[in-house]
Amino acid sequence: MRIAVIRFPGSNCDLDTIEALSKIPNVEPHLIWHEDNELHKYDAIILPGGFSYGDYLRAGIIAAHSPIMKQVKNLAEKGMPILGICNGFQILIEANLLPGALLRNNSLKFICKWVRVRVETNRTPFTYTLNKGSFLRIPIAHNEGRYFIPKSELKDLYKYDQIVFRYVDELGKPSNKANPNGSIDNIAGICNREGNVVGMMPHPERASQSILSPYYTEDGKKIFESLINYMRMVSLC
Amino acid sequence: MKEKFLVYVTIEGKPMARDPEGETIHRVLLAKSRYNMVKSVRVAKLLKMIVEAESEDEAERIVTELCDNLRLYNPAAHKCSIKVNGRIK
Amino acid sequence: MKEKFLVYVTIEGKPMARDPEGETIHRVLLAKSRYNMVKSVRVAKLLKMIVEAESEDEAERIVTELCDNLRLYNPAAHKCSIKVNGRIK
Amino acid sequence: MLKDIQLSLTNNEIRLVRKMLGREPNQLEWAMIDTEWSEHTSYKSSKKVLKLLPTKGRYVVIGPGYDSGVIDVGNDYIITLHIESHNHPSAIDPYGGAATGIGGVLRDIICMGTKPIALIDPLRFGMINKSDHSKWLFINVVRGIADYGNCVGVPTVAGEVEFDESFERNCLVDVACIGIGLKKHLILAEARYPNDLLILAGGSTGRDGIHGVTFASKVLSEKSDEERSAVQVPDPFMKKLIIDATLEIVETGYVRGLKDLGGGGLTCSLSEIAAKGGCGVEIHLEKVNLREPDMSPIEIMLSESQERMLFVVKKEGLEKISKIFEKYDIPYSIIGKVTDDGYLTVKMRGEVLARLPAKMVANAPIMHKKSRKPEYIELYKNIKPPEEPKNLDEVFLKLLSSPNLCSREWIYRQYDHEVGIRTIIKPGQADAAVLKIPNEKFLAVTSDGNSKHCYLDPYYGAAGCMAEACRNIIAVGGKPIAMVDHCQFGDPNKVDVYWTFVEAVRGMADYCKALHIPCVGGKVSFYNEDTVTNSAIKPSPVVMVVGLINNAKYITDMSLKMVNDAIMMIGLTKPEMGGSEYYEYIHNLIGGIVPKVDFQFEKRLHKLMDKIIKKRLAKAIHDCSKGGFAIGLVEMCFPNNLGVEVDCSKIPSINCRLDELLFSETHGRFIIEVSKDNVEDIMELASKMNIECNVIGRVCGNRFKLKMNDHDIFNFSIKELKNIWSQALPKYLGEI
Ligand SMILES: Nc1ncnc2c1ncn2[C@@H]1O[C@H](COP(=O)(O)OP(=O)(O)O)[C@@H](O)[C@H]1O
Ligand SMILES: [Mg+2]
Repeated sequence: MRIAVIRFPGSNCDLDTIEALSKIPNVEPHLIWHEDNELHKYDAIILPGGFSYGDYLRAGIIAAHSPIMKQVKNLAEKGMPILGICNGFQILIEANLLPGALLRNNSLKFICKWVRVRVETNRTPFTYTLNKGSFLRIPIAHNEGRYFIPKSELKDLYKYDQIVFRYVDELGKPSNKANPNGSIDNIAGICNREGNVVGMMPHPERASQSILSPYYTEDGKKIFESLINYMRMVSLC
Repeated sequence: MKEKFLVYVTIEGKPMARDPEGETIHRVLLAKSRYNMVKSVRVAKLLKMIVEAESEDEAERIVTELCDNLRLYNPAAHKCSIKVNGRIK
Repeated sequence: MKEKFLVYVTIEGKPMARDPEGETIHRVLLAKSRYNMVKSVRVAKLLKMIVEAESEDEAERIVTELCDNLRLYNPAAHKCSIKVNGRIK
Repeated sequence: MLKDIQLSLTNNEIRLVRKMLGREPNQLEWAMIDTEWSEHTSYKSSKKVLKLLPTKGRYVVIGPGYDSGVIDVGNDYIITLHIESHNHPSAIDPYGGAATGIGGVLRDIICMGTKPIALIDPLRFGMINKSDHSKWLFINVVRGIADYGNCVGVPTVAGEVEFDESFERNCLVDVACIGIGLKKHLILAEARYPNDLLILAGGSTGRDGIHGVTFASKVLSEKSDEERSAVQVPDPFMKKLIIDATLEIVETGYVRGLKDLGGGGLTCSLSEIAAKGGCGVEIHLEKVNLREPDMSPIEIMLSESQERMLFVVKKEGLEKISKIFEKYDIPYSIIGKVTDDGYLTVKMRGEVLARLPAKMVANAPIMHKKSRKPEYIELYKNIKPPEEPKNLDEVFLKLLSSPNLCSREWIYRQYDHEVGIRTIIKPGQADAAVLKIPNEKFLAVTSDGNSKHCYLDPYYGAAGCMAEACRNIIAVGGKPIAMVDHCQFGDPNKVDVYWTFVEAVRGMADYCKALHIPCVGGKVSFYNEDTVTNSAIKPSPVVMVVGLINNAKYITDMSLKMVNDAIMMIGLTKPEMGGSEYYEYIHNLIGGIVPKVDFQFEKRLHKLMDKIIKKRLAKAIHDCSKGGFAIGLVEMCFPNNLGVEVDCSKIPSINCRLDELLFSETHGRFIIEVSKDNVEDIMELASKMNIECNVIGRVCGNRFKLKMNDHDIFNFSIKELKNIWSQALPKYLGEI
């Protein structure tokens, strides 16, 4: 399985994502510079975290204009699994592949912290083998991660089952206290209507080795493994 | 002949999106009682562009178009206003 | 009687200082695009305040003072300008 | 000519320049020499003293003298380390000053051809609980570090903050950085091969920073303060591109020398690479990419514009290297070449503007400074101890929320401390950060300083910084292998300030020699004086120590883990209360005897701890330092909300009153959690090495219970204590 990890100028979790993927059997991760044009050769695409173009103007907006995003859009329409992590999520939003906006954290500060999220749907390639309602411990690290969407469109997110992750507390509840940045309805990740394009603020690549987790877990890895299982399933059909 | 115009683009949150920065400044002001005449604060981003165009109108048209086309604001959360602020020699 | 005024506070880097954000927006998004008639971009922060005061002058005076007192900008790095932008009903 | 410019050179130096050159230098030449011979770049007042520090050792590849120190961590890998400060810029513009400070230290790491993998930020401010100015400095410095470090993708993994009134107007903003690379890619700041090309890459050269150097001249263009920024604007995005591009370029194998542009700008970089490489350089100013077209040669040669790097490359590599710069959209220009004449030659459109021997420019004559022990030292030593307080509960709660002892979470939450996926022990989890490195080993990192101790006794204060830093490394399971230091003092021309500098270096040097820890680099920052009171800051040497951990199973943190485990105290507690947080914050008392460092004991202690770690006898390890035993112990309770029952009469001590037992900052002590089965082993090891050690209590419940024989001292709920401790900083900052 060939997975493209796109590096934009200023990406900084690209190599981390490659490292996390390389620990999964049968996966060949490739670092793709944002000016390359061979994306169609891959089975899935990941837009990693970081500060593409320094987050100038607004996180993700300048990278969203990069020529490679045209290919990403095309492949998204064809159903290719695409995951945006943190800055990658911001880019997908600014490229109009996902709805809503990611605004400055309510605290007005960057937040680097392990959080707990609940899996809200398993219809995406990245949550395919996870149980709906199950929990993951993954860290966040962002300045502009407050998910916002006008009320009317929020209804649609629910209607079309587009909410993928929500921040929850130790009791598993999406409480105010568990909301690190002020996201509407504690939303930590969403997908498009078709489900193949997913964006999430937490960093699964940082939670893929137990030695890096204060909980000795590998919850982030589950997201990548899910993708692999999903692809295998698709190729069997 | 083309001239140069100074064009201001203001990008700010829509009223229903919270503006934590404005709220924070306001809260700090209120905490100092002598500034309670400040009734609200909202923070926006201002881009000052120098644009070459035939006329003020054209300058405004160009910038309006590029703000939409390049999505200098995110329509889900922001509104954007454009104002030509005179010629530059 | 007191009235309400809309006061704009613009905080920006000093004229000779670099503005990496504006430069990057210009270089990457505009200079090489069909919007190359935009010759430069500088980014500033705009605070919109609603202030109750006796007069325009008073509104301006209050805001000037609070910007200094609360260190809403750092005179070593920024330039700050204040402008009353009309009454509010 | 000379009358048009004001030099900071002494009359002796001016005479010497004329003699060495055999002619009168022109304005540009004076300006260049003046900058390069300034204290900041030449170390003329400190060099002799710094020689006391040992610089050799089994792991050392390159010691002081280059942009970073280099140590060999095995399997073809090297680690680079350096420390810098940006004190004066941060005092005017805390946000930009701190940010560009990081930019500076990152350049020192990448110009060795290594990849930056961690930042460490030791900071010092005035009392944020009293001063709005210090609050403003503190909030913005932290934000500046966060915004810059996070954006360039280098995790800030450790740091340290101290609050003391002497830093009210002169805050200290230090940043240290660690890099990693393959030994075969190591590059030095040297120009060794004539005809190699000099490429200047990165940001354009502007007028910023020219204010920064000592040089003042009528020749500089007069721009009003209104227009000219007194500060440098950080551009972390450009820095990130430079890091990525430089590492890619280094891999081509065509780079033969690399140097960053920092203080002294082109003048400093060019003269140093030439002098170090034994060659000369010739540059053409019209090739320099300028931000403002009308800059004078002096301005170009002195500009300290950020985000620039100087590459010395083989001609054949030019095409390949250019492609990489273009890929990253980094401006670059070939500004000249290496020559064989040993001269630094500056030309503009063919005309020679300056021509000076590189070695002469790069090596300022050393200055001899007078020193004298300040009078206050003896005075403060002999103060009377305060009366023992009746209510120790109150004292303890107050200490828990003291700015110097409370939780640092408010700071490190703002730092991306995980990017790079190597941070195994994260901020707040233990005494030092632990990083995974590619050779299957682990690196422990910490920084320490203690201006209160150093003020009262610079020798033992500074030795104590080393002792504490080493304990921090040991507490996570590491073995200290190298250090860099940063000496921050007032005006070195004041004899008593200079004395504290000499004593501090002596203290560090004696510790390093005794424990065989080489110093591989450092920095000196003088003239840290309060502009209003005209007094110097408290002497503030800061050290960063790195340690190696060979196996993941030795990594230990400080959290208590299991009910009924024994709590043991290693080391002897003495009534050494001078400079303690207890004296200063509770009793408002400056003075007393500062904790001493017993070098022979330290050696034995390190050995004992090494055995305990290798045999995996301890489940949690924490060192006792600021705040003393009581604070150290409660910090171990917080992570897992586990309580303790401890009998303080069991703590090995001599001549201590109860308050001293609880809050003395005596060196050489650890608190450890041990499963019952291992207590015997540890007692035996300790007694063999002649080190005091005792079981003082056990882990149990969720209350903090301390007693002395039969009488209760403390009985608090851990939750309540943790609230006080963790909310203190946000409260001082007005957030809650
Ligand atoms: N306090 C010190 N102890 C040991 N070495 C020092 C000290 N201060 C400076 N050095 C060494 O002197 C050299 C020059 O330092 P510096 O001028 O700070 O380099 P740069 O400014 O290029 O980073 C460096 O190798 C540095 O490690
Ligand atoms: Mg350097």
